[in-house]
Amino acid sequence: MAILVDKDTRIIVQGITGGQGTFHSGAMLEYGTKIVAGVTPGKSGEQIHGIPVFDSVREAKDARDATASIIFVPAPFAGDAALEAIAADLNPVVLITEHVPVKDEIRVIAEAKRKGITIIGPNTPGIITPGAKQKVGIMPGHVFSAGEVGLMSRSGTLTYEIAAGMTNAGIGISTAIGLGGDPCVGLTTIEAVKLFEQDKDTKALVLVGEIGGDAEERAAAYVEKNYDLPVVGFIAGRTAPPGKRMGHAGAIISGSTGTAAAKIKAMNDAGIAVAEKPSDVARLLRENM
Amino acid sequence: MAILVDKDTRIIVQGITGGQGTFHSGAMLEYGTKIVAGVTPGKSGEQIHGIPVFDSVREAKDARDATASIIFVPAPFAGDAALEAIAADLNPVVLITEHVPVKDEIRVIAEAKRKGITIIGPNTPGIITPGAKQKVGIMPGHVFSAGEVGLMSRSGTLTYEIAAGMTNAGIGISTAIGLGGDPCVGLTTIEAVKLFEQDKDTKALVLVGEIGGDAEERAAAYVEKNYDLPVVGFIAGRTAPPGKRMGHAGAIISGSTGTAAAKIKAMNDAGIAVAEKPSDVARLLRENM
Amino acid sequence: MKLFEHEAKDIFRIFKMPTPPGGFAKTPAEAKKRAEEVGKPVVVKALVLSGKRGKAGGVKFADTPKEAEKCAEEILGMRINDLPVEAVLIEEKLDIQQEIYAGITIDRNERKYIVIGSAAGGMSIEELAEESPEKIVKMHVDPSLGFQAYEAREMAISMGFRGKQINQLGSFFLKLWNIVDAFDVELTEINPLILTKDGRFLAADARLNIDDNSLFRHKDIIEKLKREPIEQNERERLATENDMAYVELDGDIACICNGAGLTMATLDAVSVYGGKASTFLDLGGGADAERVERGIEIAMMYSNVKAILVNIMGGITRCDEVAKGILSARADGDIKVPLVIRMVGTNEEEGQELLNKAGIPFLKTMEDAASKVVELVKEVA
Amino acid sequence: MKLFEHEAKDIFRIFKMPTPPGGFAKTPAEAKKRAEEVGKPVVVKALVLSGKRGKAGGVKFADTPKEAEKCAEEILGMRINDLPVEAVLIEEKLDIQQEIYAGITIDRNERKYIVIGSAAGGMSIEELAEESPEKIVKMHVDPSLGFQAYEAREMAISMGFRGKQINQLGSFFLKLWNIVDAFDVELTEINPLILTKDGRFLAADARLNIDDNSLFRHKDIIEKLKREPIEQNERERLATENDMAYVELDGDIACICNGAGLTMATLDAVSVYGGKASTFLDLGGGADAERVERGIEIAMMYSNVKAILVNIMGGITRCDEVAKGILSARADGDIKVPLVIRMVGTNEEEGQELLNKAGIPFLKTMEDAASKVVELVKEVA
Repeated sequence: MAILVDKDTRIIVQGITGGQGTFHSGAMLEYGTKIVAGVTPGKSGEQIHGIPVFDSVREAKDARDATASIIFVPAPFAGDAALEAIAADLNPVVLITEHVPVKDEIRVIAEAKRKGITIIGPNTPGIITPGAKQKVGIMPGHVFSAGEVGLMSRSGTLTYEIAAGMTNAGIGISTAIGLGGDPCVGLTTIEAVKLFEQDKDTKALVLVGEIGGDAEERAAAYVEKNYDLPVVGFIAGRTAPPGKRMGHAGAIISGSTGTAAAKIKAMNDAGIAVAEKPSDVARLLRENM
Repeated sequence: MAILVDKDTRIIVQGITGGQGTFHSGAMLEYGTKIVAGVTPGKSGEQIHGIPVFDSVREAKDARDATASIIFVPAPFAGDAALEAIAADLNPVVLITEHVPVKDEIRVIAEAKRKGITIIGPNTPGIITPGAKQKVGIMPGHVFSAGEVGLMSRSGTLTYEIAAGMTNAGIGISTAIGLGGDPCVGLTTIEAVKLFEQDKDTKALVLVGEIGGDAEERAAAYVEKNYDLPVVGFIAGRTAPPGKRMGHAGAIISGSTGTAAAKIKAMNDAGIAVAEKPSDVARLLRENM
Repeated sequence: MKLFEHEAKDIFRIFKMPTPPGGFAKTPAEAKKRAEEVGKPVVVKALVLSGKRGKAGGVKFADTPKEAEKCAEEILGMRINDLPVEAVLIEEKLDIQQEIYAGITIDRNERKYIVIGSAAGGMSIEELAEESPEKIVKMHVDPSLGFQAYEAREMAISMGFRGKQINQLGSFFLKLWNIVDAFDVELTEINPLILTKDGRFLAADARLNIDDNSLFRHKDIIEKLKREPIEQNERERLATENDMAYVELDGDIACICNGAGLTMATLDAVSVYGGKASTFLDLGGGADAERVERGIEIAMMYSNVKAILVNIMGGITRCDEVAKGILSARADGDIKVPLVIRMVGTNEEEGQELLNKAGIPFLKTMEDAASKVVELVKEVA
Repeated sequence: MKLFEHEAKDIFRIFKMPTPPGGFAKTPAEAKKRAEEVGKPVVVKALVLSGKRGKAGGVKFADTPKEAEKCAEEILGMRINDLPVEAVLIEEKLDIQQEIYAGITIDRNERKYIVIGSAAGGMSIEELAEESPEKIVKMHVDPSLGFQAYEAREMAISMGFRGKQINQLGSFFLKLWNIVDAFDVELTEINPLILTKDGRFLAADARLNIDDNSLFRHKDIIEKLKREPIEQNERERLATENDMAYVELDGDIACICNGAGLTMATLDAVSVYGGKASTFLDLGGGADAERVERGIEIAMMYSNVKAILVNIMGGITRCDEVAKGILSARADGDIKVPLVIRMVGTNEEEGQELLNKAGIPFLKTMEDAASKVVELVKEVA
């Protein structure tokens, strides 16, 4: 078992005819992902990697019985694409696009919430369930092996680094989720923890955070009160200076909030084992599981 | 019994310190209406007819345990006042103001619907339940006597005319509702019929319509299928020419829709007795009850 | 507030909505100049606030500036649906591949904006709705979200467009929505929206009505248009200034009442007894003596009036004030035709006493009053 | 995009938000002229994109134009928080009754805009939040409805205002919201918002940051401001042009990685082994050889750099491309300091082979790489 995507998930790729959409659709198909349709307005009738392209999400969904969507549409149009996916009741909607205006993110997330739909991202590598061979994202599939640890993270390559370390140590993953590097994202850390809590096959969690905001502190408080299985944490940005945006729009220390120290302390207080280096994550998992 | 307002209704008057607000608050109090608070931003501490004035609906509601609101705020600010009442969960909200921009009406009605709140109006004389001595509106209370007939209408004085005729004929009213003369109003004719249908003490209905739209046709179709008690109708504007706005913004025949002939036919088809003149309403009620 | 085609198109251009090149002319000479500027065959259109001007001869084509001048001469000075044509619009004649309908208005049942489109434009949407309803595509706008780009594309798809035209036409609908949203538009129609042979979509016509109740938010537009918001005759203008609802009809009995529904019902009652109203005049709620007198004055300005019926159901309106207004109008010599009064409700007795003293009769029911006024008009004739 | 105070106030004025009379000056002489135009005692303020300019001496008061000239002379040419002061703002010195705080930003936990106010303005909101959190009023904005006038009044009421000030201050907050909504503002603060002794509310200061991701919608603003959206040094500008994330730090090891999280983690690992990073450089996803070379070039432009650590976790990024980029940079003579490479993932073997052939060592874990680079820097020193 897993969360959000499993073997029954049937994916639409919005923006499939663009460079990124085409490239990653190929990679996803190769991994085993069930892509059933693509959408690019005005390009119906075309095929990408043998996948039929439609003019609208509604047409694609109706014709191909799709359940979820991944979006590669450029930032100015990504919010609209997400609203289109939400209107068609696709769930989850994985918004890969980076540089989406925050005003659009707020609208999309509010509308998704109203309809009970999970938005992953924006600015996310996506979500992967190795056991079901379902990769809805842009991550290198081979670094993730199937298993019982739920992994959530606000960054991409750091996730691959940690997943690769786990794989090398023989520890597999139920589902790994990139939550997205923007200040406002759909699925939050705490919500991801709650989803994993419901999944009986996830036996431990890895919570990869970074500076900015207080999502990790909130999740730690939740874990302390509600989550009984082992949790290992890692926080990137311990040496980041205040006021500088460290790549991700969300990774910025403003005033006294968002520091790595505060996050690590909250995790320690909640009984979460915090790794000093990415390579320590697998070891700590081994020790705690 | 009655619908929407009864003896337990506790009213806030929004715009109580304005000319209309003050005048009609006096008239309502005289009739017996339970006005518990007034609201005019910036005028807290004042009293109108002994009723305390507050700066905001929330303060007024909290201090005085109010349940419903009547709005006399000028048109440019009426939509905001209605949203304030909706946010404070007052129900119903009676919007007396005329000339409210239709865009504002659409927003207010959508938000009320989302929260399950009934908006009466705008551009309405209000609602009256004579048996509970609750008049939430600007109608002359003395023409309405208590009884078992539900009365709904899109116009004001015509309602008084018909109510007076009923009173003279010894026929009383459970609740009378002015639905409002604008094209877009909160409580629609068909919704009013449904509310009366739930009220076991309402034994017959009077449905006063006028040209414009097809609210009467829809209500007639509903009555034919669902409503078993007697219904008497009247339609104003049989001699109105197409394309001219007959006072009410909603009273306009556009294209082939909205004619009195179509409405009268729909009512007749639904088994509703249609009066030719206002004075015929009481007679038809007598004959059908 | 109804905008003239050229005014609507000025707003369209702010939103980068494509319109045919051209301009506005008040004289045949100006029309010729505009046609020269266009430099291609043109269409010359009457600028009137009325549909169906094509059928009335208000649209003509001209191959040369000289011809355009002649067309303008013919059209200027026409009356279309009883409205004088004071200006024409000269625009490039388009090379038409397809005529499309695009509009947005308010669905009063749903209490939502509704976007309407059809690939079969050109004819009126009412005719189309009767002849080929299946060719009309409609979509409601979610009040909390507004109209979205993907919905605009879905309109284009449902209308049968494919390929890049989905985005082109979608963008057109989206701009139209943005205009509606920004300017409190209660009705807009582009009919026809032209798809040219070279694949461009252009607004060949433009109808745009702004919600009168919203004009307080749009003073800058009125300023820019530099005209009064509503086209009215003297009597209508006076009534509007006095915040009275006033409509002229083709009968001879002026009905002065309080409340729109009661006024309509009074007109109907007059008709039941074989009469015909000249005037719908709703004094509104709580009219005082001065207002009643003003109402009578305005009604008497219309030459068709042969009798007056005052029908008051006193609620906020007090009958004594109404009586005072009538007496004052009579004293000033404003009432030059027979007058029938029906007056009940608040301060009914005081009002009746005032009329009694002045020797003016009155009636108790609107039916009696309607029948009486019809009788009087017949006597006059 | 952070706006300068005078730019923010230009936008405020479009929305009829009251600001003190005054203007902008680039020289002491201009400052004197502005002060003459104001005709009253003025405040002279440094125009820098940084808070706390008051504490840094960037705000001075002048009773006469002559004094204003002197103040401007002192302030122009200052550096505040390492930013040069190139212009000053001269404004009427207000007769202060009360200093108020008003701001709108984004609550990332709620994913909503949040409106913030306090009757205790003047000091920074962070300090206020620590000292007197009860004096701060906050209200979230419903994404589907927007901020409403009644909510703006509730802000004023909760901040302790009464009487007509509820409407005055409410209107201020509502305008501020309208600006936020119209211009994709991610942070705005008016601190202080002044209530004058004669009862007016004016924006004495103005901070306005527009969401960089939204600038495609606001080309007209950038056009009007006639400046580049972001204040950057040459290296930062180059990195932005190449769509790389680049931050300069006070250490001496340039960390060039792919992905923001991995780059941060690499900086942290360097620190674990006792080193200090000079450079955060995220190449982004799928960097090719050219991009890698460009990244190395940019990093080498910063004079603090004593060693380079390249840390690549190959996903979309291919290790062979990274190796090619490094080789090319070396061939061009760009790399003038010790270089440590850690490179795993996609096409790892091909990449390693390329490096092997060129005799360039590489490591397999980021921990080894971090420890190695720290060691090399110590040797150099």
